[in-house]
Amino acid sequence: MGEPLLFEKSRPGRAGVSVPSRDVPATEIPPALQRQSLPLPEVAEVDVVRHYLRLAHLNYCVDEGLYPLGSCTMKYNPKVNEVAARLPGLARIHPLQDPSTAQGAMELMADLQAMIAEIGGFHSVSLQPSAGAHGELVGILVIKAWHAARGDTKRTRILVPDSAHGTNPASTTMAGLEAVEIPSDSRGNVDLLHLRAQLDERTAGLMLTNPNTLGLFDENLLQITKLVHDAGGLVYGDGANFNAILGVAKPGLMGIDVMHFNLHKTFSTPHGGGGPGSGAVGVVQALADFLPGPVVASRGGGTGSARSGTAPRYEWRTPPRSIGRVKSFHGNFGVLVRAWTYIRMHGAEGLRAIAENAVLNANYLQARLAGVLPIPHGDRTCMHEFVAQGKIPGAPDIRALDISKRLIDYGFHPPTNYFPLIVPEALMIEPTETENLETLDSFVEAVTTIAKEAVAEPDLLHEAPHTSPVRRLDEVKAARELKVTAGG
Amino acid sequence: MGEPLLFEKSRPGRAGVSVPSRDVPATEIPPALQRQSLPLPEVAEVDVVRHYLRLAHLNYCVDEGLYPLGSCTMKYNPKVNEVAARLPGLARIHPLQDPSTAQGAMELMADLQAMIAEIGGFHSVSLQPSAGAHGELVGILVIKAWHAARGDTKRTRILVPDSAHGTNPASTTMAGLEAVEIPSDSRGNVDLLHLRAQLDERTAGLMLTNPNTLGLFDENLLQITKLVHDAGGLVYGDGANFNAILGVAKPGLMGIDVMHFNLHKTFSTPHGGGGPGSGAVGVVQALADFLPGPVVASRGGGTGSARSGTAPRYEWRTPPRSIGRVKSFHGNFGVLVRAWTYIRMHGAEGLRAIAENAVLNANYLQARLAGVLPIPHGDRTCMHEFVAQGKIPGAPDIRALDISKRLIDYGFHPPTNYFPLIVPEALMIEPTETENLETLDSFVEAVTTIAKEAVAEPDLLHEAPHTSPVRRLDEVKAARELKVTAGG
Amino acid sequence: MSFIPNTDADRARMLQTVGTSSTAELFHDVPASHRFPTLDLPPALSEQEVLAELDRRARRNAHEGPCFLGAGAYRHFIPSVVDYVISRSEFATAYTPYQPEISQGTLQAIFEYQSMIARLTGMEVSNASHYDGATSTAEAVIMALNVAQGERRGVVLSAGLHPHYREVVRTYTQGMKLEVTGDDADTGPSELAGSCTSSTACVVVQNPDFFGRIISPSDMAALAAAVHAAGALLVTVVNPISLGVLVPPGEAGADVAVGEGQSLGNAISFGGPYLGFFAFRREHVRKSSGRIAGETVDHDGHRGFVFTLSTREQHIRREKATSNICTNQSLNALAAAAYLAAMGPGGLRQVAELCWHKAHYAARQIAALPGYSVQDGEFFHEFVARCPRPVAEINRRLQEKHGIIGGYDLSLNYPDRKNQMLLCCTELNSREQIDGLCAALSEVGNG
Amino acid sequence: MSFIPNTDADRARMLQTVGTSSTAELFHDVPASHRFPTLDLPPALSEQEVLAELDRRARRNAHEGPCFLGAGAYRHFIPSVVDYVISRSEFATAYTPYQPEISQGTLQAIFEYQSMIARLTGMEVSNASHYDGATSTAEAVIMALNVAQGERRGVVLSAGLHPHYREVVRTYTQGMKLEVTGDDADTGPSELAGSCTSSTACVVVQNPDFFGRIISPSDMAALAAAVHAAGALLVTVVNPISLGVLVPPGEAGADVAVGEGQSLGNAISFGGPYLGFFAFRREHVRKSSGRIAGETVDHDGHRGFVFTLSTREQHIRREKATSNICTNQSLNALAAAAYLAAMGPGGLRQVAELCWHKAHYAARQIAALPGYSVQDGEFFHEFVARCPRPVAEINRRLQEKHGIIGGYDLSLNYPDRKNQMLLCCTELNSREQIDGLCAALSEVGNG
Ligand SMILES: Cc1ncc(COP(=O)(O)O)c(C=O)c1O
Ligand SMILES: Cc1ncc(COP(=O)(O)O)c(C=O)c1O
Repeated sequence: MGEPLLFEKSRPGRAGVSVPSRDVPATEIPPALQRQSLPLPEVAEVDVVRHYLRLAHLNYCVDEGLYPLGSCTMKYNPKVNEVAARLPGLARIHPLQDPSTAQGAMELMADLQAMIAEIGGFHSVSLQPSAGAHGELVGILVIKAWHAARGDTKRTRILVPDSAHGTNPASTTMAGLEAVEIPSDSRGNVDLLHLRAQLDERTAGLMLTNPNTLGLFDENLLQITKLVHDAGGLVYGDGANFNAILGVAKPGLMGIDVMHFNLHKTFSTPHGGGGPGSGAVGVVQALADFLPGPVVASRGGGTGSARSGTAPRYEWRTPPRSIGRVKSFHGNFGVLVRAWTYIRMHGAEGLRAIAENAVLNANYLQARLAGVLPIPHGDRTCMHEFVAQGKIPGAPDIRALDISKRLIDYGFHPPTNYFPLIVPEALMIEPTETENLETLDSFVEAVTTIAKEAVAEPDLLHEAPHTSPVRRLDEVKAARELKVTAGG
Repeated sequence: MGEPLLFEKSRPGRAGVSVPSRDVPATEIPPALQRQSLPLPEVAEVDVVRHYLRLAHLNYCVDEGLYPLGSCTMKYNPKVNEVAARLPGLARIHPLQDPSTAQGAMELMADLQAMIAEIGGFHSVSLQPSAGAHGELVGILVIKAWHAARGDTKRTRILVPDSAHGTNPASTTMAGLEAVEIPSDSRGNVDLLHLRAQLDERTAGLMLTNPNTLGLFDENLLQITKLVHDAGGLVYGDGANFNAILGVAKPGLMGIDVMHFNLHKTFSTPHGGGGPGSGAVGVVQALADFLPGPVVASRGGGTGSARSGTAPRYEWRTPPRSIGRVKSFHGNFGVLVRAWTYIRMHGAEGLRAIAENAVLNANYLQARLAGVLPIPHGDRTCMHEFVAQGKIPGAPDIRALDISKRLIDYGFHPPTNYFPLIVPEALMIEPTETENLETLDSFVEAVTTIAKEAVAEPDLLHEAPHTSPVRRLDEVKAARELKVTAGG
Repeated sequence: MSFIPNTDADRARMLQTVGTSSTAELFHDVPASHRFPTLDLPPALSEQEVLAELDRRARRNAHEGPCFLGAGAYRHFIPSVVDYVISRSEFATAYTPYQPEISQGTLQAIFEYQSMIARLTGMEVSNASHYDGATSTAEAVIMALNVAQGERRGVVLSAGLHPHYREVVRTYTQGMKLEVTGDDADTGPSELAGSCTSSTACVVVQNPDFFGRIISPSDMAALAAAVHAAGALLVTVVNPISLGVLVPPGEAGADVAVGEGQSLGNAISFGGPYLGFFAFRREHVRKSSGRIAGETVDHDGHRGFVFTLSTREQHIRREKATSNICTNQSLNALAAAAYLAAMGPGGLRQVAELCWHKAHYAARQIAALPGYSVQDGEFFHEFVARCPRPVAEINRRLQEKHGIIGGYDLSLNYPDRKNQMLLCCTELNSREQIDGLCAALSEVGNG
Repeated sequence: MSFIPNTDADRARMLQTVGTSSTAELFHDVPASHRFPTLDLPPALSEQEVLAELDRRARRNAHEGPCFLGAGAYRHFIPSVVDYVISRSEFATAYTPYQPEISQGTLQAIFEYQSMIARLTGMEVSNASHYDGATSTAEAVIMALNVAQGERRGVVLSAGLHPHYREVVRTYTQGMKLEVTGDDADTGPSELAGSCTSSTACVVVQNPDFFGRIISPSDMAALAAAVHAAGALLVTVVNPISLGVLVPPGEAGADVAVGEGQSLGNAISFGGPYLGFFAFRREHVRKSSGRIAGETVDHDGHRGFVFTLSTREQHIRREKATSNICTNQSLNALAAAAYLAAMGPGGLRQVAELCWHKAHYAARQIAALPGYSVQDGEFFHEFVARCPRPVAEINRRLQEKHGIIGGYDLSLNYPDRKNQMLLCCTELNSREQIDGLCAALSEVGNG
């Protein structure tokens, strides 16, 4: 009983809105400029509402339950964020308004720049990037520009650990540099031997995800950053996992020169089915001049406005050696409002409590699942997440995918599958701090039951999910037939 | 997999909100005044959201599909209504603010009083009653007060047709009058012979639902109202079915002396799982002085406000011989805002189109179901609804209830069951104007299929619903054990 | 704007099936002389235009400045999660759960609401809601009459009961040939107890009363004992926020606890829609009015919820029903439940305490102003200030010069309470606002 | 405020299972010298307080008066149904549909979005979104480079392309050793065609351009032919509202149509989050970037949707991916889909026509003002007015004296366009507002 496409519900002449009638004299629109047809669906308002409500009912979401999608920090996002971002005085302002008429919004951005810098231990922050990958591109371009500014144009290689997210090498390529893979060692850290071997005068920098995608805090962090610096490179921090060390450590003080924050993950914007996000970038002082602009700068002094005759306090400023804009206007402001709200509601202690609880929840799950699934680095204390393997003794043909799909039948969203690439049959589990003990326990119970089913009744898993709106989907057919538009 | 009670999810020390800290000196609260315990659930914000989201998923609603609950006018309610009622300048004003500081709200109420009077053909309107039944009580008290004001205290009987909603006799009793039942004739009209026989000097009035609960417009309306008037009585109109004749006829001009409007039905407030509503009451000129107050009165002239120095245009006025308040403050303002919005978006033509389409939809369904279910008055043109019977030839043990429950399996909300009482196995079907042809056709198809199932596989119906979150519920046990609170 | 999906083509097809040539013809039963009148209404607006019109009206209502009005409707902070819950289509666009199998969300939410109200008031049973505090009070009186099986026709109302509530009780019962007394003079609980006779069905007191005064648990218990000795019921009208900290009526011996539930997560919205809560001792359940959700099991033995004891209600018992109520305030009850769930006992207590401390701070400051004094005795978050001039004058100046909405002018209902202002403080009134009020009062009082 | 459900008791139990005595100990891998630094942040606020703080900031932003700014971000009316749709938890609080079985709502909505964008632009394929119009343009350039298999390093940008977009293209491609030219002088389509060589990968034009000017379908077709003749791709940046009435780029021969989708139901929100739409001819699908939803069937043969061609993406192809994009603007695409669904072809056309008529009315009125003139040629809803004084001065006076937000000061980006103002009118600008603007301009211009 799938929901028909809107196009299938369309009937000529139906309409979902009324538009005001014209209150000015008409001006002819030259016929040559006009299109002849516009085959969009024609449906009434009630049809729109019902269509999307029924589609909504086919989705699982954080507001329904546990969503332990590793690396994605699917925490519960406070409802006040949604109210905040929709305040007319924030949602209805034009990005090109004269700064004197937008001082409240600019103050909020200035606050947020300063708070993120403080939390991350950075000198300056740009709020312009739209997501983590966007921040990565910025960071690599900044690194490149820094080298170039020093006349060092031979540094064309970025070292990327093999556990890194795909965006890291991809961003490196986009920036016109070469990604060089560095393996991990047996404890899940960056392999120092290999790192040393690769460091040379071609090294522009290292992209380090820390905690890394195994959920581990690199035990040699300070050594790593020092090695890179000593070799003349810079260290990029992929901050996707920052939730784990919020208030616990400041990357900017540990040798990370530039880092993106996934504001939508750590600082709570609902993920929207895949975005929007924000990939704010923090840098140490030496890199501040290279940030994309404009950023908000404060002149200090009063909170003047055009009306009061004094100059406005906050102004747009483009860093002098900026790599250039990466987006029109100033960033994903609606996401920034949510991040600001979230940080202001937590304060320093509250932020640290987030990290502590996120890490405790992960370690609790790791401890309890230790007997059920192989956990390659289960001997270590994990951070906000850990990576188990979808392998069950006595069930040789069961894969991570089967376990994931079967979890759906138990009412849970599955963990991240098959990432990081270095762990075969990876199940990357990130519970976040907003899950309670009972939920964690019921997840353990489900996995335990599934492990038994895997041996006793493996087809239950192979054919899972059984209770979802659709069953397993044919991805090969999708790619082969490539039907990517209605009726197309 | 039912959702646990909030109480079952409670854990000591959890909390869903933070409260600002005290910014004034403390004043001791005498211990003798303080309660010792308050056993409310203790849950986090995420628990609240998930709990209600999961509960929500157990409900069927108009925004999901057809809800042909006869007599309830379950039309689609525009989303703009929800925005309107939440505008801070409307939702955050105190009912006892000085009128000079609430002229916008009072203007809206004045507009609405005038528009409802115009639509219904009445002289005056009170917006105070909270729902239809509340309006009925007002209306009967007004009728009583009018007789009393004329010194006629012998009129203690209200005639109520046997097809009337239960609120009619109940309201009569609450008002201290006696309800006398009048049968319907073979065409579904008020039986004139019986009516005449009951009309005498004890008759305070007649409560008439027109269109009536059979979905029929009484063919003798003008005669009926004249008969009652000639006997010295007044006619109360139950306006629950007003959607059918919106812009088609003005009850106040056809001999109805006082009528309630179910604003939540006809004028689109979402029904909220059972309310809130509004039962605005309109009266002819002779009864205007008896309305509950205060109502909004306009002084005419400018739209003065305290600030501008001129007297405010709108003021509260209590009718001189008012039966008294029936509610604190001025009525269900949030519902009034929605009604105002709805009427302003439709205008005269738009309102008439509502009635025409509601009636056409009902007649279409009646015509198409004629061969499938018995429809006692199927020979007549129905108004916004019609009453079929849940009887299927060849399936003697199938009842209206079975058909209703089976409709759930087909994704529809069932019609109203077993009302009006005068039709055995009643299935009262009101599609409303917001359903499209395809939906009506699929409903017909479902009923047709069910009629076949009733003969071929009657247990499918007896045991229905099969696909709902719970199966048929044991109402006897509920009444016998009377567990009406958690843990109680 | 039209929200009708069908097009002319659809209608043509349907008319053919119906066998009629036009929709107009479907109305042949409407007397021809009355058919299709002109309606003199303003022209239809698009959504954009109607919102602009609403905005124009909304701007003419003061709502952004400090407000110290209470008197039965209270401004409290509403956590965002509450509006989230009541905005869900599945709650907002369903109706009374006549089909429990596809209404478990609503039914369980009501069951939980009932449970929370019962615990908050210290009662055993709560119904699903009445229209508001005033009608809930009237329904409580009617319940008491029914408990007395029509043998007792006396109703004693305290003068401390909200004037609207006293009026609504009288409106509701005007056809019932009762004697409604007690509120002609402002007397204490012991005098009320004294006026209770063998024909008294119930005594109704409000606590804290309309003037903010608290009846202590011991006075309340003494009143309850006296009322019960006379064979009558004690109905209390209570402020639900105060129950975050104060002894609940159930513990103090009351038989019925009703009141205005608006404070629990419902917008103040110019007076409605609000929430009449209605809780009572279990023995009276069959005489009670309004819907009640109860627990049961389904065909497969799973827990589920239904409306129960419907035989009390109009749709079954018609003229013999305990009330005529049908549509109630379900979504407002849901807001209250979501509010209480979010607040929890700790949050509710904190809010109640903030109300207490702020109101007492304000009262002390105002009492110290020249020309002003404050009524004696314990109060919760409302108190009466005696002012040096008519309240209407003061309020006008507060509004015009300071953008402050002052307290309620008691002389509107009590001519002998000239120059008396009923002021309320909640967690929304910051110290800065209170200090601002005092400064303004001082200026206005002596200006 | 804390959104953490677990209590101290819960944590104690969990620590026991983990075998650690405190949560602090879990961080032993963090260098001790760096562990638990002090954070100098303002103290935590409750929800009530944080909303009050936000309100204070919001009030300092002008947002209620008439506004004639466009220049890449547009104020349009957003039907209430759009926010209803994107507020649903099931859409808002899910992530990228990695598990299609429990994400069909998101996937089908994206599939429908793609279909609507393809039809609106006259293209065959649309991706699921890019960050905004500017990055979508940069991604289009990169796609063109990939189509040319790295053989062509020339990119021709029209000077009529939004300055931010031109800058973003340069930022994105700064490491790619390209020649980005064309935008140093304001030339027409035929000159652009002329600058196309055998090393040109693509030509990028905006239509209507940054100055509001429309490139006619015939000029566009001629340009497309010339570009194609040179073996390059024609990338057009289009305004989606204008496509309610104007000939779409697909019909005029363009290969790629990108642009800013904010106008389609997304709040203007000080610049983001917006929506980069990205549509193109089917032959280029394997070189395209961003996610794409496709139709398929499930195990039981029922229709369903998945993301397809993931082998183009970073999570599979890593450094060889067509782009690094991961998180995109999914909820903004949903808003656009809901907007287009609600408007339908009729509504969108009406809005486009209103924009046209209002802008042309405004242009005529302004052209008639002493000291003002208006740029020649066809335009849609934006046009350049030449003013008698610096635009900054005029805008300051408009804001201070009339509460009007004037047009964009072109001298900010084009020093030679002194005293030139880019004005925009949409359906939100009433005649009264436009007349008010003209009166104010007249006064300011001559004052
Ligand atoms: C480790 C890591 N790095 C980078 C990213 C990219 O961030 P975004 O999706 O916000 O672009 C992700 C996203 O999931 C990630 O998990
Ligand atoms: C015919 C009729 N009359 C009166 C009422 C009572 O209206 P309300 O539920 O608004 O009190 C109803 C309600 O369903 C009804 O259908």
